Amino acid sequence: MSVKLYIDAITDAMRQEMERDPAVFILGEDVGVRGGVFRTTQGLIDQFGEERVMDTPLAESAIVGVAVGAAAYGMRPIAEIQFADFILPAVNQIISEAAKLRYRSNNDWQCPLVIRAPFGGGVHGALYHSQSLEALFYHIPGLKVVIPSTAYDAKGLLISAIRDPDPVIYFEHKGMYRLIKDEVPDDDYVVPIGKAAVRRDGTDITVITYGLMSHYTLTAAEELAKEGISAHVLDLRSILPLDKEAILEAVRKTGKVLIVHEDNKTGGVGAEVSAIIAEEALFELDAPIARLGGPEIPAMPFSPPLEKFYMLNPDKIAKAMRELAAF
Amino acid sequence: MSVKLYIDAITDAMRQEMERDPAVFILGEDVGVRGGVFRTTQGLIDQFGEERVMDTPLAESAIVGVAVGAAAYGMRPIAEIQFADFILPAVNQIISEAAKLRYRSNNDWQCPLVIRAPFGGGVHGALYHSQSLEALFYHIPGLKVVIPSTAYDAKGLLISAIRDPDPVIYFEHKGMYRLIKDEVPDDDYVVPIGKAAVRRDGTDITVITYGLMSHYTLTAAEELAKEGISAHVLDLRSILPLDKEAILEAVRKTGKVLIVHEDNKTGGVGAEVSAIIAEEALFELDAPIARLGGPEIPAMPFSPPLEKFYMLNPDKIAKAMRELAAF
Amino acid sequence: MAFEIGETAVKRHRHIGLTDQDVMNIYENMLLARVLDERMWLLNRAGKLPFVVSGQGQEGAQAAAAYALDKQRDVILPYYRDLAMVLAFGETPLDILLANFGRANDLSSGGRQMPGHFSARRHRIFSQSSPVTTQLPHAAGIALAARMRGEDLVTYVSFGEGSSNQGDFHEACNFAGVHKLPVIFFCENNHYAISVPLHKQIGSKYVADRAAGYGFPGIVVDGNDVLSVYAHMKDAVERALRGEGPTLIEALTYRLHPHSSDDDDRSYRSKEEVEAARARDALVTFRRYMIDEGVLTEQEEKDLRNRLTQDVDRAIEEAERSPLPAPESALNHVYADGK
Amino acid sequence: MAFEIGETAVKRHRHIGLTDQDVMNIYENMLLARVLDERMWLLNRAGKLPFVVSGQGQEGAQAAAAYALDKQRDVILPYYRDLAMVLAFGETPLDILLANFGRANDLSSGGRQMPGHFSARRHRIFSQSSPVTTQLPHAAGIALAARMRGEDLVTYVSFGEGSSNQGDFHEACNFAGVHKLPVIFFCENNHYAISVPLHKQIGSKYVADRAAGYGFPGIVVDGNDVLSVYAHMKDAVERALRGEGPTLIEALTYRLHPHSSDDDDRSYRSKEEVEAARARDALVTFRRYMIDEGVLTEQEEKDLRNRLTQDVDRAIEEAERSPLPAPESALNHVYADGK
Ligand SMILES: Cc1ncc(C[n+]2csc(CCOP(=O)(O)OP(=O)(O)O)c2C)c(N)n1
Ligand SMILES: Cc1ncc(C[n+]2csc(CCOP(=O)(O)OP(=O)(O)O)c2C)c(N)n1
Ligand SMILES: [Mg+2]
Ligand SMILES: [Mg+2]
Repeated sequence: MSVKLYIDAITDAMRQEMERDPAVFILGEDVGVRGGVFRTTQGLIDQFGEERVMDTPLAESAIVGVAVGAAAYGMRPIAEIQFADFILPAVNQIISEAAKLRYRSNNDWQCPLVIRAPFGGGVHGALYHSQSLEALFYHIPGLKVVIPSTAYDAKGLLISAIRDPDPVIYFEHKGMYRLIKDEVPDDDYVVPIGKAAVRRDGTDITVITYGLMSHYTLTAAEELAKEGISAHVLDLRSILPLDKEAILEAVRKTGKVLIVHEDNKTGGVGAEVSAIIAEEALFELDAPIARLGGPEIPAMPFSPPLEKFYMLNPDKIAKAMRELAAF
Repeated sequence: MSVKLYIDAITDAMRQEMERDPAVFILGEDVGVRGGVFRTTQGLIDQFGEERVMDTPLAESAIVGVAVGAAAYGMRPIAEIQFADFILPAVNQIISEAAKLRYRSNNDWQCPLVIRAPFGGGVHGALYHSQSLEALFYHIPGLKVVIPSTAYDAKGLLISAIRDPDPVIYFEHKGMYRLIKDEVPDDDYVVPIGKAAVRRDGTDITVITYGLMSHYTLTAAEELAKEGISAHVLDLRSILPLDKEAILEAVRKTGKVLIVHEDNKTGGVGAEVSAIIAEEALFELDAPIARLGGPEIPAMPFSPPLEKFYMLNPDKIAKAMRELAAF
Repeated sequence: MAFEIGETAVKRHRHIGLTDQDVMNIYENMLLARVLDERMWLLNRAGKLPFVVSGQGQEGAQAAAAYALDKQRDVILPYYRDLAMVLAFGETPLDILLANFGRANDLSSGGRQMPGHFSARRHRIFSQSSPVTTQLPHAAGIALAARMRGEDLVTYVSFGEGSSNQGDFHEACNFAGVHKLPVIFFCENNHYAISVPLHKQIGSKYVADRAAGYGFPGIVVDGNDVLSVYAHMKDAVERALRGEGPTLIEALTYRLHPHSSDDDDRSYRSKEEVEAARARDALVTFRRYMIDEGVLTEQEEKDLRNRLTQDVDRAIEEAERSPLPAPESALNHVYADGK
Repeated sequence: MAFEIGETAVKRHRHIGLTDQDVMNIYENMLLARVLDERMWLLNRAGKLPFVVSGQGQEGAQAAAAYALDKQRDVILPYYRDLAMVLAFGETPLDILLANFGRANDLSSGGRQMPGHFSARRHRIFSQSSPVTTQLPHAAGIALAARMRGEDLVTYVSFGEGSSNQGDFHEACNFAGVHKLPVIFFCENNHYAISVPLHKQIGSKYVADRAAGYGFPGIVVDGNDVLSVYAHMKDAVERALRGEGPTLIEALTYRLHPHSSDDDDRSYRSKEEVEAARARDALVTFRRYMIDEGVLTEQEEKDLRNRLTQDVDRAIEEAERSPLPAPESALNHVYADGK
């Protein structure tokens, strides 16, 4: 056990899995000598060579498409998309190919592929280096989608993803790389895909969230505790599949639910979480199901006042929590 | 006024708009002498020539990307995607470019573009010629998404889409082309984007739906009427923006809501509709918000028993309606 | 190529290392594909099959290409017209028909995919989707995986000339070119993408002109010239196995039927054009070559055709008798755990 | 090209139809871009600008290309390094700085986009996004629209060599090739895509080798040879206006700075390599040419540099004083009706 940065937990998971299994390899833009533009693959090329830490041409559809072929033929590729925003040219390979390969071949072929993509805002990345893209994929059967919010989960979920026999999209929040650190086992361990985590026990209101917003919500919850409001906080961790039982249990705890994500609200993950609750736990509710997300604008602008306007923060979340508690 | 097929209403809208405005043109695969693989552009090349009814190379990203450039430079392109399933290679051009052009240029450039895409199943099209793709786009601010279910709406919404100053995705259900016919004015008229339509007045339960499922729901509603259950049916018509007022009004009518779509349930349009209701009309509800959609499998299989298993039909919808009414 | 049909004194196929038996094998492969394909159209017109997509006119190129590959060593990523190719790799007419009839024991997909979406892991045939050209990066990926695993093989990936205009063509060719992967990109240029004629599809004269942009050879070959296709394929295979990287082979062919059973080709091409192509069809010209060269007699050819027809007819009966999948089986195999 | 720097007896620029004033204009454009770019790095290092992406080393190619275009007639779709290009098309240092400082009256985006995402409808500069290569189909689309509207123009679209590996490059080039659209595809090959060197990026030797696959000329030119770039651009423009279609010009350049202010280039290239490139830099070599040819004196050059520096410094002050956008303005212009 040692305290590690979120980013180092990610690198650790890749290194250990590559040591364990020669089938695991990384491909992407600048993952080699550059160690990734965020330094997530730092040092790996020295240890594993340029074949297993492969710099590719600037072509996301090929990165994913080549990985699909390699995965089907016995390898365990980790395809890095430099910024989640640039996953869009690869959407056809992800949705038509990776997600459907096992199904369409009636279990004859498989696609054990991990796609890692740094997402999220608040880093002056503007419209195309800040987006949350999970809502495009959580609708697609055949995929799994995870979003770790702690260093512990970052490592454990990445190891799970690499060992998973099916394609997993692993969204890592770039704002958390060097902001978040916590206790991480040195050895290997897994955090199961599809299990949410209770981050805080509480009795008055329930907040369901994930990613960087988990931390902001916990900060807000501490603030509210001082005001006598006790918040229960659930971190989804997996977006597809959603942990339905954990969601319903968290609802039952307090009867008042707020769903928080950085992504814009319409059609976001919060829509499905809300719909699950309205379908299966309606009579547990003491208040309308509230959602808090980014505004309905195409993406997060560059200029600081605009970016700040877009991004949620503990204050905005606390405000929504107070309103819910007062309902 | 005359009774027209859904498909002919689509062709009419294009022809009349092309006659009215020389900036309107069509580009896509096989839209020329072939008149489209479904015959939606039949005859148009004879009337307008091969420049305005342009057969393109087999390259969806170029079809949309070229249309974005042309739209920005004063034209009004209608880009045809041969099957909605094949819109995926163009997702980057749609989401990064078309949807964001006006916003990112602070209103300096614009993108009056229509993307027409035949979608939907029940036509033995199997995994890749049957999908419903609207959930990938209804989350994206900057786009509009419409899905007409009558010949009247098909024409009126397409005219609205063509005249709209922003990008509109127009999903037309290929199973409805020659199945649905109704009264269509010969002259031009518009059906406004963003307005739902009440298809049936009722007092016991509300069904919110769109596309081919509107018809199946109406059939089911007639069946239920015989059993003494009165169903209120709302056809969304626009998926983005959703007609929130119409949704809430329909909920208030009966207090019991079922949302029905052909697409799979998780993260589908029904999730957002449900979440809107749970957020804004929770205390109007007398029953959990029910959703009925396709199963959580990657797409609709070919073999008739499998396809039938996937597709909703009036019986399956009637069953869900009965359950809700009995709640 | 140095050879043209009819020019030889010595049997031309011997020059390129093929025995009489070899060319017989190639011809049988072509003929089986043709007979099966014809039968499927009849079944479609009789209302028994909802959909047929045809390889007729392209069998010569396919069978020749297949003969240059090693069925135990190589992996193929065929496209929907590659009936002769997948038959060569071990699929039987019954396998094809079970897929066409959407039966439970369809090898490729358990009745899930449309006809023509070949797949069979046991035969080293990779699974195909419908959006065109996505298989090209997969071919590079399989070649890369094989190299990393220390296996010597060639991946063969085919596609129409229309499909060569998708971005994935470019990205896959370049990836394979950079890494000198053992991939053979085999373009079956039948001059139409559904209704769109070649000159509205590609800016250059040949698809093969694109290979130079990825640093590997691009070859144009008459797809009806079976021996020429074979010879070029053989070179490409050897080149790939020597570690010298990919080759793009463009076989000039013609599609004798409409795009699919849903298409009507009269709006975009003339009867005369199709008739002219029928005369160049490898089923006609290669047959003539074999008879002229004394490899095959008219009678032997007739007997062969009868035998293959009977085989196919038996397979049709069996496929029709075969059970449909259980409805709930639609839920299986979304993920490895069955869920 | 028939000319090489230094080889001429008669002034080389006169041979290609440029007056002394013309080359002065080009040089001033290059120099202004350089001065402004240098200032922005200083502001970044001083903590005043969060992000800079640099065109240093590529100004010669850009200014030469710009000089062959007509600012009232043509439309440009530049990429993020094209500072000299957009200055030539009418953007001022203040415009650039307002964008870099994210100010409300930033011409390109009202402070919404990252620096380097040029756009200005009044200057015929199309708006750019960050995912690379998406602008190439737009260039074809604008050229098509102009043709349909009866306007004669050329669209100029630039991109790095790394970006030429995206599918959109292929699809756009082919579309433009099929329709013989007046598009100039201008590849600024600076030999790196961030850290990835050329040989890991492209399978061929040159990006220009790809043009043949789309049926139009592909030309490789020394991007530091300003006059040569100009001459090839001029040919391409004339060809486009004659209706003969696109040209792909690949200018061989070098990026003198790290990829952006977030990058550190020491992990992937040597100091020596960068120093060698500095010696070939057009700012050095073209300056020497002009002085050698007597078009410019050392003193005039110094005065020019001072004047441009003062202009830029004044623009910096003004930009810094300029207001930030109002927070709620983030909600504007999602759709035409403001909503
Ligand atoms: C991405 C995509 N767009 C459109 C289609 C519809 N479609 C199926 S086959 C075809 C034409 C293919 O032409 P070509 O590649 O030349 O192959 P051919 O059918 O002529 O053998 C088209 C447009 C598709 N399958 N995938
Ligand atoms: C689709 C996409 N993928 C990745 C990136 C991240 N990225 C920005 S610039 C760049 C390298 C571009 O190299 P090149 O095209 O050669 O242009 P240069 O920066 O060298 O001028 C990369 C990988 C991006 N912007 N878009
Ligand atoms: Mg073809
Ligand atoms: Mg570069």
